[in-house]
Amino acid sequence: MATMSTRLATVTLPNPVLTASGCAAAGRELHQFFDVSQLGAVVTKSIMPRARSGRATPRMAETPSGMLNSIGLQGPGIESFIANDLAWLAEQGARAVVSIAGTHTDDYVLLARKLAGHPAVAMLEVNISCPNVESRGQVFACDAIASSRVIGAVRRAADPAQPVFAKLSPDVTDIVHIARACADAGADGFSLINTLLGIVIDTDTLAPALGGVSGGLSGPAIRPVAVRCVWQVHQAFPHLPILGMGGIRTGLDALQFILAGASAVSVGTAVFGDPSAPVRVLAELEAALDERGLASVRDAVGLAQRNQRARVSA
Amino acid sequence: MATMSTRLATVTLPNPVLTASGCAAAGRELHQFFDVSQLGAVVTKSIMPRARSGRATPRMAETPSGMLNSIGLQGPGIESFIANDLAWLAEQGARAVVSIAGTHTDDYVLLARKLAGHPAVAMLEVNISCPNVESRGQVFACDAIASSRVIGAVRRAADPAQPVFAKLSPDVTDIVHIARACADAGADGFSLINTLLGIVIDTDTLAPALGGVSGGLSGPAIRPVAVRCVWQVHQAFPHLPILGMGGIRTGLDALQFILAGASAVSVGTAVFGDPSAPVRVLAELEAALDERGLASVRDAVGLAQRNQRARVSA
Amino acid sequence: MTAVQLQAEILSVQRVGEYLQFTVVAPEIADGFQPGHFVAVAVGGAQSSMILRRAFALSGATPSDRFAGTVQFVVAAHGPGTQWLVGRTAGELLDIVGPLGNPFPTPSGATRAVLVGGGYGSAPLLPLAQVLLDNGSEVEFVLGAATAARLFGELAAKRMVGRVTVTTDDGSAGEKGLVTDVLPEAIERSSAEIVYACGPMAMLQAVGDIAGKHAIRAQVAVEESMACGIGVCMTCVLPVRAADGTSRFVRSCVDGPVFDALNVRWRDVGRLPGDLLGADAMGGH
Amino acid sequence: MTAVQLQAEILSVQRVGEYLQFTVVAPEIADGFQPGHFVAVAVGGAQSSMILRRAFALSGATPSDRFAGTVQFVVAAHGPGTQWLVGRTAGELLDIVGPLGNPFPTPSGATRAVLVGGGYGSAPLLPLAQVLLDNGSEVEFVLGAATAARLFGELAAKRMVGRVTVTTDDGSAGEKGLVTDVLPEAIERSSAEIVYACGPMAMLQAVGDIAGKHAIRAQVAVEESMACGIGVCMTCVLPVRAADGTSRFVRSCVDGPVFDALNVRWRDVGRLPGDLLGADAMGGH
Ligand SMILES: Cc1cc2nc3c(=O)[nH]c(=O)nc-3n(C[C@H](O)[C@H](O)[C@H](O)COP(=O)(O)OP(=O)(O)OC[C@H]3O[C@@H](n4cnc5c(N)ncnc54)[C@H](O)[C@@H]3O)c2cc1C
Ligand SMILES: Cc1cc2nc3c(=O)[nH]c(=O)nc-3n(C[C@H](O)[C@H](O)[C@H](O)COP(=O)(O)OP(=O)(O)OC[C@H]3O[C@@H](n4cnc5c(N)ncnc54)[C@H](O)[C@@H]3O)c2cc1C
Ligand SMILES: Cc1cc2nc3c(=O)[nH]c(=O)nc-3n(C[C@H](O)[C@H](O)[C@H](O)COP(=O)(O)O)c2cc1C
Ligand SMILES: Cc1cc2nc3c(=O)[nH]c(=O)nc-3n(C[C@H](O)[C@H](O)[C@H](O)COP(=O)(O)O)c2cc1C
Ligand code: FES
Ligand code: FES
Repeated sequence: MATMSTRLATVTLPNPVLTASGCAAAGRELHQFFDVSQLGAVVTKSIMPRARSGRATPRMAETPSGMLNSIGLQGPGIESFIANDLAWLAEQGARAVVSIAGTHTDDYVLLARKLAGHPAVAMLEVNISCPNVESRGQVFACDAIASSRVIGAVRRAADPAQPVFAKLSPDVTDIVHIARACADAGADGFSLINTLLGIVIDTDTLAPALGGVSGGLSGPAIRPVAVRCVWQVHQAFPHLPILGMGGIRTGLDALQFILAGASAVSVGTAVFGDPSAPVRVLAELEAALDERGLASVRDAVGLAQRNQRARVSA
Repeated sequence: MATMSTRLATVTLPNPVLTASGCAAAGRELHQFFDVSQLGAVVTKSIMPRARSGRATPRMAETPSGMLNSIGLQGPGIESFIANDLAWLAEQGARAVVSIAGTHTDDYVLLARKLAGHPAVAMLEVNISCPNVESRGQVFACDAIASSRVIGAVRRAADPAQPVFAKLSPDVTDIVHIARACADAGADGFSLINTLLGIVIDTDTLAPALGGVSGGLSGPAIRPVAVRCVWQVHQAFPHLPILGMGGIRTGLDALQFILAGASAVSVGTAVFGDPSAPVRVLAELEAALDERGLASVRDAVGLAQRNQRARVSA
Repeated sequence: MTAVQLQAEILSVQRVGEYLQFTVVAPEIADGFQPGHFVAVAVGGAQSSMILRRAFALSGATPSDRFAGTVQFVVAAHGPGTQWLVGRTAGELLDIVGPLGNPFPTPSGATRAVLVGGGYGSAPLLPLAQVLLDNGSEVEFVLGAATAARLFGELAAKRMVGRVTVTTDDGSAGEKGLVTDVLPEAIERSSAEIVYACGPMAMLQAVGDIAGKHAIRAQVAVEESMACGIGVCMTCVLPVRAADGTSRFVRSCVDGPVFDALNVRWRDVGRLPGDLLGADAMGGH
Repeated sequence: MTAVQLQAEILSVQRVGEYLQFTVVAPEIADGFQPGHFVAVAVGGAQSSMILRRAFALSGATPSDRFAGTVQFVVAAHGPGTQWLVGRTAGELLDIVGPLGNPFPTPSGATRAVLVGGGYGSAPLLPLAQVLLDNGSEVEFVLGAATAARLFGELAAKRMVGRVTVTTDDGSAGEKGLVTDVLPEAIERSSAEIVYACGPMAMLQAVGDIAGKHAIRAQVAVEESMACGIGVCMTCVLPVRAADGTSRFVRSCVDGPVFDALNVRWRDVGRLPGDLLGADAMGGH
């Protein structure tokens, strides 16, 4: 039986399968299908300082092997999140990766401070795919300087025991460039990838299907793009851990990410089609490692890159 | 019956459904399934000055609702293309949109010159998703300056009667920024979109599935990204025509692109699953326009943007 | 109520007008069933490009006894997912999650109720009527649809209660018109204390208005587009007023699908009203 | 030969060892059939996430007569597409394109031939044997597979020709070993003038080598991963030497799948040899 534990910077998780931010709320609803403490961790929906309504409906459209969403980060605000959601996760003995979001650098700093020292918080995931109010609404993750400013500020403000992962957007010309800016600013690792910007037109109403016009594309459709981002960032920063995500639905999908360079994976959209997907993916991944004679997750991380180098030099 | 003719800059096509570059060769093989002169035009595989072998195999991997390809622009070179392929298209009475590609600006200029005055050539599509040898292999389409240089040079070299369309890559932070550079350099319109960069890992060999490691993702999976790019570029340059593509499989898919702002569409990957897809899409599109009481393609171009503006201001 | 996910064998598929009624073996769902519950069904098989489940209100349940419990739901062929579903036959397995959502609240004692169903919206009202009747309540039905073929449950309703008023848009069955044309009379005639309704949003809003004018409550089951059905994605929200006067976007899958019509801000569905909790924080997005 | 696309009714599905043999109604394909042709089959239905067709060599055809013509092919369940296919039953429709590819070249007169099939690779060799026999040729078969259950066509072969040598990797049928262990003897014994083969790439290469050593030709049908099957996508290429000595990447779907083994640069499959036509232009990409 393969050793399933994995390390994300200074944190060791019992296994490499997590939920994805925004696809599992704070774990409570999924707990009726499986024990959330069995996962590597629960990645919570991005939280902001104050309560947010989110966007007008319709908020989703199904697309071929994917979906578009435009939730707009609906949430209760950090105080309620700590009092209710984080407390509940702590009670279950589950590990939380808390995703934080903001529209100013100050928002992120405030959130990191509030979460410092909380025993249930294994790690912070910094969702920088948010419009930066200080820069005419340009998304932080699309600008190396804005990304580095947020990540640097969070790293300084956060509990030193909590690794800080920068969650990057694939909608950039050069993801390695953005990753470098985050690494230089102190990111302990990367979460790859957030959704791709997309639009669906409703051919009945002859107008965009989503209330917010555009939305984020997720699901199996985007998997090859996600694996490519993981590959590129792992190639550039082999010593920084990656939490990979984007269209993972099976253990073999998860294995693709790990072979490309991810140390752990998040199962997102697949949960909507199969609420027990995360534990199923975990079981399938374990079996897949065993079948291939891979003794541990760690042995498999980035193996495809090593095999490719061997192939080219042969 | 809706009026199906459409204008792409100075050229009028009998209908708005075309093939996509690289997904129809030069039309000859599809001719056994339908008469290629029935299409708006045949968009030919990107041609380069000299014969090219293309990349090592495996060159493709199927992905959820999509595929990855890494052909590497295999082709016979411009002389053979004109003598054989273009001559054949002229014989059939088909209109050709000739896709040109290169690794130096000079390549593109040479190709545009060779194609000047050719009666079968309705238009040039400039595939700038190629590595620019003059700039350490960075893809032209990922750099506004390199894109503008190529498009400017092609526009000056090309037959003034042949519109020059810049085919853009979605793998950029701001596609409108690249489009603007091309428009300023004289592009008569845009082809949107080329494939997205992706990787698939083969979980049996534990190495990348493609010989070239990464490849281009196409098919229905990318449709929402393509519609978004069409929307953004049409919003920014409402007077420049767009040839839209990316995952079109049905007449309603084509209608989405037109409502978002495309004046015509290319059917690419769908041909592999259904060799008569282009004529089927054309028939379905015509029926869809009729059902919706849209009198012409022209009435539908960008209609979703006008409807959205009406919705917001209401 | 805890939801379960199971592979449910299709016991039978019956045509009812333009609809198909599915009966599937799902003991864990049947045993906890209350009217208003819905299920979420995976569509298209293992390699489907349709990654989301489709929601269907339960039109009935037979709890486990000598045989394993079964549940029923009614499917209207609409887009590709429901088109796939109506091609299934007895003996095949469906991947089902349920029971989902909050059931219709019913008084512990007897009441007088009018049940208003639009199209297949009558499906969850049939078992609801039974619960109310068992409580000693007086029940009457108002069923409407675009055409006769889109009516559902008329016969079953007639078998249960004395009064069933039918309307169709085209007059092909019952009175020509809308359910809301005949509802005021039904409320008055029966001195109804409550209205229950399920159907299109516009109908629910109108039903709520009419109930309001008669100073009675309307409990309505809404149908919002849902990605997960289990409360984790936040796609299915509606602007709803709480007891304290604050309005929020609430999830129709776990906080609904049944709401008191009075609390739903119907005119703001599809908008972002400025006074919603957290709307002020939306500047950025 | 012009290919057509049609909705072919499945007439029967028969289990043969680990394989399923499909017989489908496809008159336009049956009427033009020659051994070596293949078909491309759409998999997964209308909402499938699998957007590419799957290729299958035709194992036989019955041209239209009193009944509409049928074709046969043999499916090994492998990945999701073939797994879907083996779940189909008689009466269902398959979306099929064919006939595709170039058939095996056969001499106009009589010859002496050894036909070598690996696994389901024997499928296109059965109708080929018939054509050769009809020509007055002498034919013998060498059939191999990993295990007995993965052999295909042994009985049919035995019914047609006098000599059928069987090998399996595990010795579960015939001789333990590879087809290439027994091929030299078969060639010598029958004084063969030509070898025809279909099976895995490594086998085809080895068969070509053996034929070469015996100074005879080998016509082999390759199996490259294909996106379109009709010649428009350039995914299915192999490095092949032409008569003028120039090597090119040629499409195995329309320029093959049958090649003279001598011309295929087996060692360069999966590589980009520098002397290939146009390899010098690849600096950029
Ligand atoms: C709580 C609830 C109960 C329902 N009960 C029934 C029922 O008893 N009988 C019945 O026939 N239908 C019912 N519906 C509607 C049914 O879920 C949709 O008709 C169905 O999802 C459409 O799927 P499709 O594949 O046909 O359409 P598509 O257009 O392919 O659907 C695409 C996506 O949009 C969603 N969607 C599309 N139309 C609707 C809709 N009207 N409501 C909600 N989501 C939609 C789908 O779920 C899917 O995610 C109910 C919906 C909800 C939310
Ligand atoms: C000319 C030709 C003739 C063939 N004849 C037969 C036959 O008679 N019987 C039979 O069982 N199989 C045959 N094959 C192989 C068959 O096409 C593959 O096994 C099948 O495509 C695998 O599909 P899948 O969905 O099971 O696998 P997946 O892994 O899901 O396939 C993914 C993609 O890769 C391609 N692919 C995967 N494996 C192969 C392969 N071995 N060869 C070619 N493409 C592959 C698929 O076509 C598909 O596009 C033939 C292939 C070719 C090219
Ligand atoms: C409905 C929905 C809501 C999401 N919300 C968030 C969020 O709040 N924060 C975030 O960082 N990512 C969010 N994401 C992105 C996912 O975490 C994930 O990065 C992306 O969906 C790709 O993974 P998947 O294909 O497995 O879903 C959301 C995705 C979906 C589908
Ligand atoms: C096999 C293949 C080869 C392609 N070759 C080219 C090419 O030579 N030039 C080009 O501009 N685009 C090429 N493309 C991109 C298509 O023209 C099109 O932009 C893209 O595939 C999106 O459309 P689709 O999803 O309909 O295929 C190729 C795509 C595929 C799948
Ligand atoms: S459908 Fe996901 S929260 Fe309601
Ligand atoms: S498979 Fe497309 S060219 Fe051969």
